[in-house]
Amino acid sequence: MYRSILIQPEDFSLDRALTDLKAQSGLAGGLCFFTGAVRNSNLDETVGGLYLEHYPGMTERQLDLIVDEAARRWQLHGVIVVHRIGNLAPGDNIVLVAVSASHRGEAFDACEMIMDYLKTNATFWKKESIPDGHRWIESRSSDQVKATAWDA
Amino acid sequence: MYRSILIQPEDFSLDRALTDLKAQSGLAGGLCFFTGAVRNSNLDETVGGLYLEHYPGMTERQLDLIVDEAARRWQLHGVIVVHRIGNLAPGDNIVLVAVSASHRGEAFDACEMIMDYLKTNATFWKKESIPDGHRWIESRSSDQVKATAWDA
Amino acid sequence: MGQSDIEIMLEAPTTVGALKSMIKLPNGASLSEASLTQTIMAAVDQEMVDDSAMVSVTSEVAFFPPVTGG
Amino acid sequence: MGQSDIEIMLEAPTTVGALKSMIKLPNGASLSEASLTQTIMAAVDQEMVDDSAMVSVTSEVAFFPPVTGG
Repeated sequence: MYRSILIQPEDFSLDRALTDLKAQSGLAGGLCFFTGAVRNSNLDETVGGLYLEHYPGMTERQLDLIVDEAARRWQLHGVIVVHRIGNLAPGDNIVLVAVSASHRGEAFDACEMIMDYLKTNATFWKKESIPDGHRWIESRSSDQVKATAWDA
Repeated sequence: MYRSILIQPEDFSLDRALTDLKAQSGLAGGLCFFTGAVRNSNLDETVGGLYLEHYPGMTERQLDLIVDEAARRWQLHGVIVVHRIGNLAPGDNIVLVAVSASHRGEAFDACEMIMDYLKTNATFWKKESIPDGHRWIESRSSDQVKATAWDA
Repeated sequence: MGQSDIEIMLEAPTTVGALKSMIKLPNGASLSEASLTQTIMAAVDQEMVDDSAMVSVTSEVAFFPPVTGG
Repeated sequence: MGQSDIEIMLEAPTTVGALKSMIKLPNGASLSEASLTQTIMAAVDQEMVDDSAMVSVTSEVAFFPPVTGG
């Protein structure tokens, strides 16, 4: 299975991910993509921007383990994960998860599981700019529930 | 909710769909995309290409009803469906379903439901070129099962 | 789909099932006979229907093989 | 995350929990005291662990607040 895991300040392209998955992983019939973007409000406050940090080395390894787990559960042709770090503005892309598989159900499930794990099990930290200053964001309890549901 | 439904011979761009959804439907946090591509084999035969037909007027209206149903079930910001027709080669894109929502779970579910309905409930016909000539493809029984599962 | 447009003048409303028996395929069999061995779907005025659906004298009726998108 | 790197010389292997009580925050409280009111996660050699995990004399240990990606 082809895999590419990147943590970078730069933006990404979905079209390029589509081309890469097709080129690297044969002619898979189903490709699922998820993109998370910076919202302009959160918990009833206006968000002016987001600052993202990671734990170099450890975060990459965790993403690798998450992709391993997806590859163990489903027949996948390729997985691409790109996670941005640094300063981002509302509307900016944060994360891309792209999965190709022969069957679309597997592409959907793997893409969603990777996202759910990434929300709770990867060492990223997010600082939001709000009118009063800034605040660090914790993962929501709903995210914990979603991630745990895959283990059931 | 923003919606765009297109049936066209031309290819599509995921990056453009992402930009459109962000511009038209506010700053949704979660965007899910599915792309189906022509495989180079099916039912143990090499596939040289695909020819796609639709029922002008009726097909567009059916896609509209499918999107209505997704919008009734989930809180969505925008939906884009692009389905290609005409002659396509292995590796070519066939269909794009793009959904934006505040919560990623809703984007995933709506995107998958639209795809499942589209496989069985929209008047598209596919003719495959195989070594012996060509054959019309029927939806798989697994597709019928998936589409019906949403009604449970 | 290998079938062309035909116009059938109806003197009164009928059903999709009845219409199927009026339409002959190139091999001489009617559509209702053909539907015993293969799936033939029908739409009246661009809405998917079954054999019991009514066809008015101005309806657009379409018969086609199983569909699959995506 | 508002905390800098520190080096602690261990004479013998210990646990993450014991290490937490050795580290003082600017306000004078130890990390183990702080962890009563807030979530403090730990990693040893870049692997997520709990307080019972062993720390060798050459380990890289990190303490951090709850994480959230995506």
